[in-house]
Amino acid sequence: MPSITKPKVTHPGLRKNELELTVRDYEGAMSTLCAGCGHDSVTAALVQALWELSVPPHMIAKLSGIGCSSKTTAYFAAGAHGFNSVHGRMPAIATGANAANRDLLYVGISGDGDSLSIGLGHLSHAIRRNVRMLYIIENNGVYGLTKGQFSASADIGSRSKRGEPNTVMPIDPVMLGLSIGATFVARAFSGDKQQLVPILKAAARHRGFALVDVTSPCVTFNDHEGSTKSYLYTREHDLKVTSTDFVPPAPEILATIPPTGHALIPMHDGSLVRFHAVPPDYDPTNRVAVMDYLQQHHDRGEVVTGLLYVDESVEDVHELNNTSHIPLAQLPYERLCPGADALERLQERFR
Amino acid sequence: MPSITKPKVTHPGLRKNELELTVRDYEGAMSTLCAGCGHDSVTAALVQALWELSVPPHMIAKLSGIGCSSKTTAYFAAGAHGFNSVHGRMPAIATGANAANRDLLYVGISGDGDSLSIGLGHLSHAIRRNVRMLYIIENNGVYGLTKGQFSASADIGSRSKRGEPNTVMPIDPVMLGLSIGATFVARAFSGDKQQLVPILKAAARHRGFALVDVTSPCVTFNDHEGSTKSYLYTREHDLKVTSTDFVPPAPEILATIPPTGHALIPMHDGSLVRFHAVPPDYDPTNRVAVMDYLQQHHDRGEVVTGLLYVDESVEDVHELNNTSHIPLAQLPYERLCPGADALERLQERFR
Amino acid sequence: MVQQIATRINDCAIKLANVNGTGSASANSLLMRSVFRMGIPVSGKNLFPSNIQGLPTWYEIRINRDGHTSRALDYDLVVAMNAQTYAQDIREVREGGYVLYDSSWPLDPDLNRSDVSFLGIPLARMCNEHFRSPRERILMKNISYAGALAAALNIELDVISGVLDETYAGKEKLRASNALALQLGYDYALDHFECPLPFSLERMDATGDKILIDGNTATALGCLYAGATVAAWYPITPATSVMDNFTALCKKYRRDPESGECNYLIIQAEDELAALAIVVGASWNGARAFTSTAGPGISLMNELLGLAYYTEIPAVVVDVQRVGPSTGMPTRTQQGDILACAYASHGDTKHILLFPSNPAECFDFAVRAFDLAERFQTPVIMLSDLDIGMNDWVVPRLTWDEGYRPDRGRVLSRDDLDQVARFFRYSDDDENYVTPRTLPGVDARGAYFTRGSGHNKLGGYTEDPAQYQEVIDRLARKHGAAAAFVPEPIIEERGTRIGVVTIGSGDLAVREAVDLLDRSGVRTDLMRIRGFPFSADVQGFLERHEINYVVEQNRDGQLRSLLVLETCTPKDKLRSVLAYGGYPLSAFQVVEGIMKGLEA
Amino acid sequence: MVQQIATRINDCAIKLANVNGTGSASANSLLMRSVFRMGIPVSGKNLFPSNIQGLPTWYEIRINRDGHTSRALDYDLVVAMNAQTYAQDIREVREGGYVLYDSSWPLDPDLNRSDVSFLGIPLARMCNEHFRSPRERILMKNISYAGALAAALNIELDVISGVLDETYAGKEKLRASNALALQLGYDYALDHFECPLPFSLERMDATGDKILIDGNTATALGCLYAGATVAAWYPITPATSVMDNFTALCKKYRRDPESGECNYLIIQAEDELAALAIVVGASWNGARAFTSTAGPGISLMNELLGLAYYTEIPAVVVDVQRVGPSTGMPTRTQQGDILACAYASHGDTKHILLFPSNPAECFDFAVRAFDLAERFQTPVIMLSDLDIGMNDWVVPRLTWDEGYRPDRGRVLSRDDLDQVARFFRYSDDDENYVTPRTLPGVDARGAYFTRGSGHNKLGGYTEDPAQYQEVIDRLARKHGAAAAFVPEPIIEERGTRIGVVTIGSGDLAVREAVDLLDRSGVRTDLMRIRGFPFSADVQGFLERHEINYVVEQNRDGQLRSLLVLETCTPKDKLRSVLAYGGYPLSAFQVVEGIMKGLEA
Ligand SMILES: Cc1ncc(C[n+]2csc(CCOP(=O)(O)OP(=O)(O)O)c2C)c(N)n1
Ligand SMILES: Cc1ncc(C[n+]2csc(CCOP(=O)(O)OP(=O)(O)O)c2C)c(N)n1
Ligand code: SF4
Ligand code: SF4
Ligand SMILES: [Mg+2]
Ligand SMILES: [Mg+2]
Repeated sequence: MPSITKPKVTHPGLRKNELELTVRDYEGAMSTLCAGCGHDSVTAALVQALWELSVPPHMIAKLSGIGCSSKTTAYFAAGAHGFNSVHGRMPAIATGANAANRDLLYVGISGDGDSLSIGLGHLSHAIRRNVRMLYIIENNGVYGLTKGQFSASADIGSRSKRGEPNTVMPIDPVMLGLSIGATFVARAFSGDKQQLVPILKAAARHRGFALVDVTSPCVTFNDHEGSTKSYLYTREHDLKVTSTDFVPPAPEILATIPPTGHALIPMHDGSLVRFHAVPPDYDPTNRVAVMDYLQQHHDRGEVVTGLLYVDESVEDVHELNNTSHIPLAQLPYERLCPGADALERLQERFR
Repeated sequence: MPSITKPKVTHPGLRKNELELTVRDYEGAMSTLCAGCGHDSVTAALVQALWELSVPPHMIAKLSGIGCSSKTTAYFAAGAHGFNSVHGRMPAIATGANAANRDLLYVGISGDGDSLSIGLGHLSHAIRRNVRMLYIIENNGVYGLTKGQFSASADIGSRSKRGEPNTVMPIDPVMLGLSIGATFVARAFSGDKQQLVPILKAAARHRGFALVDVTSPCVTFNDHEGSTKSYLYTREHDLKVTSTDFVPPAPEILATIPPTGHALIPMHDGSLVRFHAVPPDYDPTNRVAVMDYLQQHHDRGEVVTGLLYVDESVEDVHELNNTSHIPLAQLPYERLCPGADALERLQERFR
Repeated sequence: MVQQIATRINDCAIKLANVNGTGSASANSLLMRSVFRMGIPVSGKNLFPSNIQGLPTWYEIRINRDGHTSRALDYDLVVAMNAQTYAQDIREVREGGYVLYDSSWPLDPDLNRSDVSFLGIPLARMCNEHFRSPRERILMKNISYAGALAAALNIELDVISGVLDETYAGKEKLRASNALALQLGYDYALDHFECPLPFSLERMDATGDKILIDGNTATALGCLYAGATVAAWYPITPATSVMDNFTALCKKYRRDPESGECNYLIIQAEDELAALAIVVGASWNGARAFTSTAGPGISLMNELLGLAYYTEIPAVVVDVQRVGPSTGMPTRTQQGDILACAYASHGDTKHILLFPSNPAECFDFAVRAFDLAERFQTPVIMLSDLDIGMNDWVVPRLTWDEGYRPDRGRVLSRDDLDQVARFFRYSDDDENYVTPRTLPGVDARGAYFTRGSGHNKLGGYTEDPAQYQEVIDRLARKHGAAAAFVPEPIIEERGTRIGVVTIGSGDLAVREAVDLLDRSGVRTDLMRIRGFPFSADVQGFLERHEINYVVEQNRDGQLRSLLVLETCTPKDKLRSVLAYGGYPLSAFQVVEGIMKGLEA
Repeated sequence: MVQQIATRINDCAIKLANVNGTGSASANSLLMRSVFRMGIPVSGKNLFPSNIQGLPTWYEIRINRDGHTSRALDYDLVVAMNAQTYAQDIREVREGGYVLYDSSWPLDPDLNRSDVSFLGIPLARMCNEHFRSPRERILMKNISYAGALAAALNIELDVISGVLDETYAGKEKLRASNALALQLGYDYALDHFECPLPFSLERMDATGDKILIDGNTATALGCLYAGATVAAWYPITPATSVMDNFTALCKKYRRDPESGECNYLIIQAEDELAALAIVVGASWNGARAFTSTAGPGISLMNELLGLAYYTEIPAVVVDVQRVGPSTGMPTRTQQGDILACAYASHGDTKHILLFPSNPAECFDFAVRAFDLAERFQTPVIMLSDLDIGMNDWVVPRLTWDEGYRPDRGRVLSRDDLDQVARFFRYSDDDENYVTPRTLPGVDARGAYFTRGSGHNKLGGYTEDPAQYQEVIDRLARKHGAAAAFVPEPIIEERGTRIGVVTIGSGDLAVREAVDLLDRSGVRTDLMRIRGFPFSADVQGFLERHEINYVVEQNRDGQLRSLLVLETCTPKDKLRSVLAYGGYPLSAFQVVEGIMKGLEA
């Protein structure tokens, strides 16, 4: 059954994070995905990133829709509440969860089917609202769980396992996000943990909605020639723009991951993200230039990865609405009820 | 009631089109919208454009969702079938209608609420599929019919009639369309019939999905200072990029609308669209440059209007699928049924 | 010849025919409020089009000293302000009644009726003389006819001017214009008509401490007092004003006085699917959250209702019903979503429903909806309707028990978790078959995985028949257990053999019908159902009566269907009396329906 | 000690336990097909997880000379190929039965059972010896156990090799490997076990001209033959293969031989709302169009079903039911969407439903669905389920009447319009209360305006109660009229006092149960309902029986509910027998349920 409990063997030698937790403490149930599925690599990177960030597991909320990708919420952070909801609606459910408690780290995991077809409207509106969350699209160009139909991100000309070519124009979540005002947009490849981990860390600390599009090949239905979401294709065409190292305020970790590069982007919480800009003049803060750059490379058939765009100046949904700093779900009833007198008084206008 | 029959008085002096029809023949029921509603101006332009194009009214199919804007399908082309469907689903219903009969001219009319919130997914996917249709968003930044809530296209800082400011980032259908591969994107202002009519004509003849975003002020709920969708604001900030004249293949009309300008874009049906490029080097065929241009001007707070992007090289949904040239709905049953023998034979594989 | 009608005090029905978007609403509610302030039972029904400007709209006022204020079907007086509908409006005046019209222009002689009196008043001319701006000229016509009616009906001038003065307190210029307009109409009527008309008003003391409020405002108040902090919605008539009011109330009562921070978050969602998804997400995370919608929204929420049902997440949904199917008549009332709500979503599902009958119950039931949703960890749908939601009703003043504390149901705190060997989400059910839940952010020991896919009582994924059944069987029992917790039916019984059963906004009309039937010698007992699942009391009443007439406002007898399925009552004891044209129910429709049934 | 079971011919049940994604499916269906070719009634049930690779999956084969091939609950032989589930699988063998396992590794002694025989066969070792590639080594283990079973059960080697040869015709290398693997297993079994086992097979002639087909393939064939040209869908288990098959069939049979053009268009929609919207758009425009989905899709289609109902647009929806609520168990079967489909959408709505019980009926009913949808201008939902849709069934060969012509219902051509003074969309209803429609693109005189908002019989917008009611009252009558057109119930009556009523995939199990009950002296009559609204025959059967047991696969007795509401039968004559764990229904569950009912 998809959530087999993993035997927890703690090696005494494992490194600990600020909370005295080992990377094992960020793992979840055993994966039931196909051996070699890209999604499992994303899970591994996520486990690493969350550990490095020293987030208390119970302060994480994991949400997903339906799909192979959406199952992965079960495979990390066993100490966190998880919600494997319904197909395509996770961005809205996460919006509600976030509304109730602004203090948690929301990790949303979705697939290209879940996010770009049935859930496109919800994803877009969560982006607009700048709901603070780390939103990962495990993008494989297919519907894995329903056995290999093209998703909306399948490239024109890529062939399905049955040999049929895709003829419909793809939706690129990165371009989509940029065009509707996303404040954090990144793309990575599941097979490249070195790039992915720092991106996930930066995304987790972003002030608003952090969209991370991870090319995550489906070995069963889409890892063959002709598919631009296959390992082969992605490894060849991967063009790195910026490699991101997350530099958290705590000195211990600063020491272990030495900062290099040029652009220093302050995160909302005061921490800094460093960019190894490739090319050197790449500026992830200029939306117009970013879109232009991406389009140019896209036209050459290149998949640009890295932290592509970030704007920490935009307020998140709570800041925009000046919501209570105490999470709404934790406000005592006494502060919510106007009381009998107020009710008596306000009824004057109903006379 | 919203469809009061308009008394049809034909002035003998009215000009006729190729079909010997007057502009009156393209009118519909009397509008029940508020006096001065921008949507009525769009209707007027549409009546003019359809008349100029000499489309037989019964070869038009009018589809809409729900909203004040969506009501306008009743106000033109009385001789055409109309379908005022449900909120947000019109792009998909039109996709189905188009699938059944590729020979009609599909005119879809929607609002910013209908298209950019509840219907965002369907609009995006109709664009991707390049369903051949003229799709008009009568964009007023509000939900008119439900009395003035902000829509997803309301600009940040614009104020509602009750004085509340909008705090959420807008979705610009033009940028959205471009980012997901739209093949025809235009923007106009309902009050400027001179620009709108030729754009509508070009859109009607486009090979695929023609997205026309018309800023169409709601006089009742959004035509006041602070709203960028008001007459006032739009008239001031309107920056025309290209004025489009449609030059149909028939010589009669060629004579009445003299061609001027530089860029000649061939439409799918062989007709030509001329652009009065403003600035002179504006190239509506280069997607990257177009997005760049729009972003630049957007950042300056300018609303760029005109035929902004067009690509006639992309096949429409039927061409992509090599569908029968005889509309599917008109294929005789004899050509559809494989017959008793075939059934007998094919069951061999079920033994 | 006009036949004189007998003199009546505090008993008449008036219809006002206007064009929408011309500002008549304030004049009409001014009239109604004045009657209310005179202590006389009154109702006002707004019959408006799904349109913003320029189409016919009507307002009906029923005044009845006995409190019978359901919709009247014939009118003592029609105020005909819309030339487009003159013919129809004049037709609807009862014999011997009156038509008040704008005599600035001559009335088409074809419209003349010899059996009614025409009261012409040159409203446009008068207002053009006294007011300058086009806007005022239009608006003041309305206030003038209100003035004329005040004279004709004997509404105390003090009272009606008092309401006007309050309305325009602080806006002196406006106040003055309105006062002038009122006086113009009043004086003209006194001068030209035989005032008061045979049906007129007299101060009485029937409204006592009552208030005049619409259901959507009351619902919003209920949500405020219940402690709802997250609300999500998508605009839709007739539910929109629930959220408009909730927003206004939150701005006033939920801003932290010190920090200025908002102790609420209201999200206008991208559609109804998202609205309910947001509610589900927020409730999962521990907030009291709700959405309000109408029929089309309920249809769109089906999948998420099933998710909340199966994952046992509280969710409060207010359905302000309008006429279906499909877009239907968005500005007309119906009770057509009963079945759709009771069994919403594919698979085996049953939901808790609440049926308020007036704004006072909207307030109460909104609070109870949250308590039930959290106690039973499941969606609760409150079925209001356009008549309740958007019309002003006279109801008892709302009161609040300071001792009220939200019933958050079984939520384990960190301390509770200390007591538990190991927490499993769907184990350890209580006497109502409810299992404890935990909230994210509290403790890793409470962490569990919520899934809409097959799960066992430990919360683990399962595809095993027995494990799956164990959980959904408990859900069925849990739903049944809620019968003891939903609002009990209102039963008025005298031991007759005929039961009259109704629901929601049918209440007033049915009560009046019972009275009318009594007078014609047909004695009946009354039950108004207020919640689903049905309690034993519902069953009992149905059993005790040979025949039960189920009065409801839909075509298919949906409440009857639910009673047939969910009580043990034999089907033939349940007969339908239906009215579903979209206007608020009238006692005459009920009487007619029951009489027909009895004769058959 | 293992007790020898009595010798039985053509009567046994076998369960094969595998790991999904290891290619066992082809070996299992090879076995089943071979039995079928030997002329013996057989069924195969695939019990698979909602997962792509690595989890337990089972295949059950029931062989029964009397045609009783509903699911067995205990097994004569278990093929235990999945170490993960050994314990459970071995537990499920009946006393005296057999376990065939891979003896390449020793079996855990804890798993031993003294009352069954263990047949060890070193599958992995054998295959490692004979095959090189890792892929082949995995795949050929399956074929080898098939070979061993052939020997153990006495499946004719010719037959099973014949099936293999056909499967790999033209792929010589593959064919050779498979043949070798088969032989390895076959020989090993002959050499090491007492073949045949006490339950074995013998050629007979019970499958005659029959075919082996799954319901989704048959449904796709029906849609092809019905002349559907537009299809829209969103992938969902267990409905996906309807469209996979329809696509493959269209490619083969719907390409114009000259132009190469496609006489169809299949659109993978962005979601289920869009899928039905596309169908509605295409049907409005004159094409035969359909969609296929499962429960969650039905929930999402609610709003559009209401639109199609109210605007009277044909729409064919195939619901291949799976276990709900919510995501439920996507790879398990249930009949849980009956109520959700019958009354789908807010407001007063009723839909036409068809209930096929096997693939042959899927084919027939798919065609009838289009005829009904167009004749009655309304949605028609065909309720199949996972058991029918995704398992192979032995059914009579499909035949086609060349005389068939689609019933397009009342569609006015240009010529028809010549005959009509003026066309109004919702006027002039025929004896079934159906009004004529026109298609876009034909003639301006036929132009009308379709709206989901209130409309009168002329097609005009209305908010008038009487005009609105006139149309929806006709819709209610129209739905009622369809009762005479849906497939009539199958009734097998002998004048007993007990009726057994079922639906859809329950058929085989219920028939077997009736037989079993007979044998224990309980005589019953059988009715299988095939359509909604219910015809007079349904009502008649229920009336003629003192008690009717309604056997269905859901928790809440949804068919019973529909019968309670939509026939005149008293409720207490209708009793539920329910099974809803997600596995195909077994006769034993039915017998147990009825016996319990009779004893109570
Ligand atoms: C409403 C609804 N429709 C369809 C499905 C079936 N379904 C399950 S997963 C899935 C697509 C998953 O694709 P993607 O999100 O790309 O995830 P992947 O499996 O590729 O990781 C679909 C269509 C569903 N669960 N719910
Ligand atoms: C499912 C559903 N939800 C909500 C509504 C209510 N509704 C009607 S029109 C509308 C918004 C219209 O806005 P827009 O499309 O911008 O049109 P406008 O009136 O501004 O022209 C809404 C929310 C509906 N009809 N259906
Ligand atoms: S099917 Fe594809 S996406 Fe799904 S688990 Fe297997 S490899 Fe991963
Ligand atoms: S409310 Fe606004 S959008 Fe609607 S008709 Fe009036 S002006 Fe037009
Ligand atoms: Mg995918
Ligand atoms: Mg709008």
